[in-house]
Amino acid sequence: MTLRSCGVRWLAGLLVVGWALTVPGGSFIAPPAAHGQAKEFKVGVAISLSGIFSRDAALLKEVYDLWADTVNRAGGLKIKGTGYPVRITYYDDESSPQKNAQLVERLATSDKVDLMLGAFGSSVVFAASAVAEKYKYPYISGAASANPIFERGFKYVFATLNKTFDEVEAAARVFSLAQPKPTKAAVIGADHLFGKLSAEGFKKFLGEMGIEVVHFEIFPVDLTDYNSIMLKVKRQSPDLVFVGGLFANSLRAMKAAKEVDFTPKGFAFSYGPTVPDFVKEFGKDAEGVIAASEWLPSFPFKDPVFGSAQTFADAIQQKYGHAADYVQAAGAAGLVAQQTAVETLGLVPPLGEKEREAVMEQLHRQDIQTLYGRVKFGADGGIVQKPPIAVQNQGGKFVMVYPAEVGGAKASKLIYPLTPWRSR
Amino acid sequence: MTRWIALLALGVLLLLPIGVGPYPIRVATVIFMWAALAGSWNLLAGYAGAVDLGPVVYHGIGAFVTAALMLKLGLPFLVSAGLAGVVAMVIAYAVGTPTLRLRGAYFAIGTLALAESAKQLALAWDRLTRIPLTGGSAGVSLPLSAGYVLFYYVMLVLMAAVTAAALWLRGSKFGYGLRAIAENDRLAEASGVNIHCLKRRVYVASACVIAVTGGTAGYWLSYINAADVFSASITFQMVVMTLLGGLGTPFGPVVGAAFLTLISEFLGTRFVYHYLIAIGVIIVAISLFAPGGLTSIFALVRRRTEATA
Amino acid sequence: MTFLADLIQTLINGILQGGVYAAAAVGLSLIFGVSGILNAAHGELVMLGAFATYWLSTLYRIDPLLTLPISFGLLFVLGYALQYFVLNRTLGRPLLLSLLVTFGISLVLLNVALRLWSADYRLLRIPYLERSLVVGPLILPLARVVACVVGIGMVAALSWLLASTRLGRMIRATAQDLEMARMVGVNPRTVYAVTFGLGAGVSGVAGSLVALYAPVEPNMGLMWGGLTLGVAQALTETYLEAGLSLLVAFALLYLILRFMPAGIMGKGRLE
Amino acid sequence: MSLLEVRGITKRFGSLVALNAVDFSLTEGEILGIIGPNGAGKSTLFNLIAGLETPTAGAVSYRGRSITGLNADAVCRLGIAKTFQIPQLFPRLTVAENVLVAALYGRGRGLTESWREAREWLTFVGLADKAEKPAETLTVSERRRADLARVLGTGAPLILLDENMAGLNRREVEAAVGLLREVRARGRTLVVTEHIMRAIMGLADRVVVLNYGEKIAEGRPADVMRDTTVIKAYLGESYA
Repeated sequence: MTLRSCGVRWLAGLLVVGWALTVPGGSFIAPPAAHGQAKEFKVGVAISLSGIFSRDAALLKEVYDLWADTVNRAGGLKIKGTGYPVRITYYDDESSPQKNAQLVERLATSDKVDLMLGAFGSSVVFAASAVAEKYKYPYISGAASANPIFERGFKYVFATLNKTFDEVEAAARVFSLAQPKPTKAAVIGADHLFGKLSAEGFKKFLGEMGIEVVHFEIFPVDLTDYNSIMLKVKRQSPDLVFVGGLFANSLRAMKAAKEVDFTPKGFAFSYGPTVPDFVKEFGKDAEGVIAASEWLPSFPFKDPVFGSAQTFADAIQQKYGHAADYVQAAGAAGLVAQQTAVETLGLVPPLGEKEREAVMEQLHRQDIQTLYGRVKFGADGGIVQKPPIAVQNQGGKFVMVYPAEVGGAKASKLIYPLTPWRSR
Repeated sequence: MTRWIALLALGVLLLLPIGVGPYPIRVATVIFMWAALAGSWNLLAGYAGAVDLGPVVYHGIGAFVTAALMLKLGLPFLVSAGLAGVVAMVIAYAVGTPTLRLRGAYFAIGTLALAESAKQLALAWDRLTRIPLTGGSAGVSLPLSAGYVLFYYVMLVLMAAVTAAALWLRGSKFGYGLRAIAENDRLAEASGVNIHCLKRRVYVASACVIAVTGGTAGYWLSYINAADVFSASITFQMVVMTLLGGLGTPFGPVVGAAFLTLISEFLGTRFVYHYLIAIGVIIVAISLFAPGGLTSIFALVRRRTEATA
Repeated sequence: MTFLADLIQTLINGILQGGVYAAAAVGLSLIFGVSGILNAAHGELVMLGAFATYWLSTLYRIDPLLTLPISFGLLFVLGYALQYFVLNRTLGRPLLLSLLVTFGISLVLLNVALRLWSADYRLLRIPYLERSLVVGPLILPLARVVACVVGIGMVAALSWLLASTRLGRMIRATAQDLEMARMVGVNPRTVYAVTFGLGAGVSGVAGSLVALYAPVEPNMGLMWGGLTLGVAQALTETYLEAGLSLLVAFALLYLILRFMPAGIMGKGRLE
Repeated sequence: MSLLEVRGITKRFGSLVALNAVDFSLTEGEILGIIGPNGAGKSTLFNLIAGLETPTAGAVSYRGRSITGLNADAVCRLGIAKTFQIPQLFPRLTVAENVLVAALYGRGRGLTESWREAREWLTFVGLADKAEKPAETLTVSERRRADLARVLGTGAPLILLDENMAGLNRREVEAAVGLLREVRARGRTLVVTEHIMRAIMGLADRVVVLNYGEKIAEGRPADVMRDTTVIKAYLGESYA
């Protein structure tokens, strides 16, 4: 039969081509790396340049590019007095964990990069970190904070953000300052790892504060109509509304609150308002919203790479035309931590497995100051002793409202209750 | 002849891990995985003519059942994956019996709705039943596996099994029954073919392969969550790869999986920002100029050569 | 009293949502019904319509409502061209082939949009629509009311066009009996192109309507290109927990298909 | 005992009554003609017997066993096979494979046996030379013969032929009638619907006349054609 054997020949042909493409040495897929006399650090990232995470990942990529520019302008990483520039290779994981794991494996074994940077999105980081662990690449994510990632006993996975559950603490506790004292709250969360964990965090801390949670709901990610949920919330007329979710969820929840014309006295989000688009899109309606955060440009933190928190924020503003988000600062801190470790150890590229192991140990050991504040990793790779803060949009800018003081920066006064949307 | 080339190819693939590094092996494993998934879909859509838009249901079931058996009962991976295949077969039998009575577009949309329901059910499972299985949106983390060669062989076996099944269908009684159903189901019925029974057998068999593949992929990645393992994009990829390679041909899914994986690997690492656009154009071009899929190009070339010879 | 108000409010939410869903879905089903094309790029057409409205009103200060006909026109031209130059070449081929072609097209459209406009979320500010009508205990967000009314109006206009115009008769004739239509002098290629244009135009306007009240971004097609479950979804959402609403909605859809297939789509033509 | 018993069979599509309480029976080896104008319910009757549709009321039994409500494939395997008014094929299978499927599944034979049978029946209907051609390339009259070969391939003792001669010219009709006689000689029982009176008159032992879903006459062909009710049904009131 014609079709039958033709398929086989195709297969045979493909095999030959596939072999030619993949065998090390004579290959397309794995271009032979010029070992030995490398004068630069090859840094690899598999990140979502397309697909559902592409918006959030773009923020991270901005920081990576800014870091490469900044470092290279300063002559590269300083190792024993010599400068080694960095070159970043990006791959697109199409927001798929499967694809990301594949690309991380490529970076590790075929491109043989010296260092790796983290991706965005918990499920992606889960898959990627398992491969990174296998090949002994320190994997610092500035954006993944879901608790379970750090419960796997990995040695090479680090995060500069607080773990999700704790991260929302300040955004709940800030309402202990509110007058008159709020008594009822509603908590809703998107059904993904981050949204759910942060909603549960809100609930727990509110319970500790003696504020009754009159409505708690986890809603599916694919939901297009948030009005029904917000109406249910409105019917309970809580003083406070908390939203656990990523940027898109927060945006829609805010929009729904406006549409059903419900202005709670306090409105807090686990993530979203600090993403530049949020304030840009909502304008004066975003006034007074509270977001969980860990950093502000006004914090008095410094490091040798980016300078102060403020200069970092200015650099982002200048290069990309928007305010810096705290997740970007967390990403930057990860870069600084890794760079410091390499420089401290005086490692010259290319880095082998042993050198990367040393970097991992150094990361666990070192305790440094960055533009983002102190970076010290715990045994599980999570950051320790990072006080979460609550920020509020006051006059188009986010200012800290809780706790009273971080590293010398003082909190501003909380605006409470909010002015109803209709009177703005 | 066919058999010999196929066996030779299989032999080469069996020995491949000896001479090649981990990355090409991973790419090959990815290709086998998609070939096994697309091949399973091809059995139903290409041979029995039932366009299933919800095969991912069994991928998800396989992933979670494998994970649960490994974590809760401490069973070894291969046993867990095998049992997951059995569980998927039982579920497929129960689900397939009513669903396969839908015809044409209804079957397609019905299975699509089924897959979405399954995803939502998996997300809500732990809260609804209080039996921890899927971890809700938090997903389930699996222990890190020892090596990558295991996955290579498991996926290779799955792909080989599906391809062998497709080859067997071409000349067997069962295969003729299926092709009759695909061509004209009412006539097949009137000719004595028990169409529901035959279709269900294929449905159940492909569910088994898909589930084992899903279980293997989950362990390979070491982390699964319902939104990913029940994602409609997995179904889409299966469909696209099969159509690209050649629907209803035994090697079509393999060729499609290899082509799409390699082209995206090749272009994706060179033109990071624009490769998806290029792949879109390539897919359109192939479907216009080789509507029978990539395998049909070869058939055409072959026929031309024969005509001139 | 609150119970009744809740029920009515829920139904209203469902209807408001359903109007836009209907507009988004009708484009898909028109194309499938007439040309048998399974349009995998449907969500991308919706997305392009949303962007058309966003850019026209942001860059050229055109009132968003006035951009609707322009959005229709742009998408009509795109749809006509896609069918005429690309999809017509698949005529007479197995139906599934159209799925492959349109999948390729969707990859191109989505990623071109992503590169041109980045993955940023954009929200249209329309001060005069950012209000809600309040009727007793009921709340009707104005933007959604407008979107729903226009959506339903467009579906009605499309049915009128198909039922009562010469063009509509030609389209229906082609859908029912291709050979017959050819014999009476209808050029099916043109009819298919016009049909795809209409379907794309309607989908585009649906996107524009979404843009009146929801964020615009390249990946939005994933969410809006899908199934029409407005009322069922909103209903279950209020009375069950939201997490179950999609489950119930899809299960309902499955049951409807299983037990009363003729009710939903008329004739299934996927063979 | 009669081979087939149809009792009070009724089929409604919504408000339309396609068949209303039709009775008839059939003995082994007979050729029964079913005649009637277009829309009289002939095809519906066949579909009900063959299990392609379910009757609203009434019963069908075959060799004393009730087959009402069985699926078409079960009916076929029990021994009743039908051709289609618009001849049906598996278009992209070869002509031989078309018959092969019937032999494999209708008769439940193995592959080798079935291939042999498929070729035999193709020779019988005169399509041996087309055996390897895709079925979609056949002409209308060849399609009818292929359909017949397929039905014979199922090995069913009772064969329902739904206007198997429609669209054939005079010579082809004569050949077809001869072929059907030969089929009977090989021990099959036939039920034939036809509008071509001439063909039926020369072929059927007995005819049943349907009009608007009702049986209006039954008997030997020559007798039935003299029946005024039948003439009216065919030619209209004015000719009576």
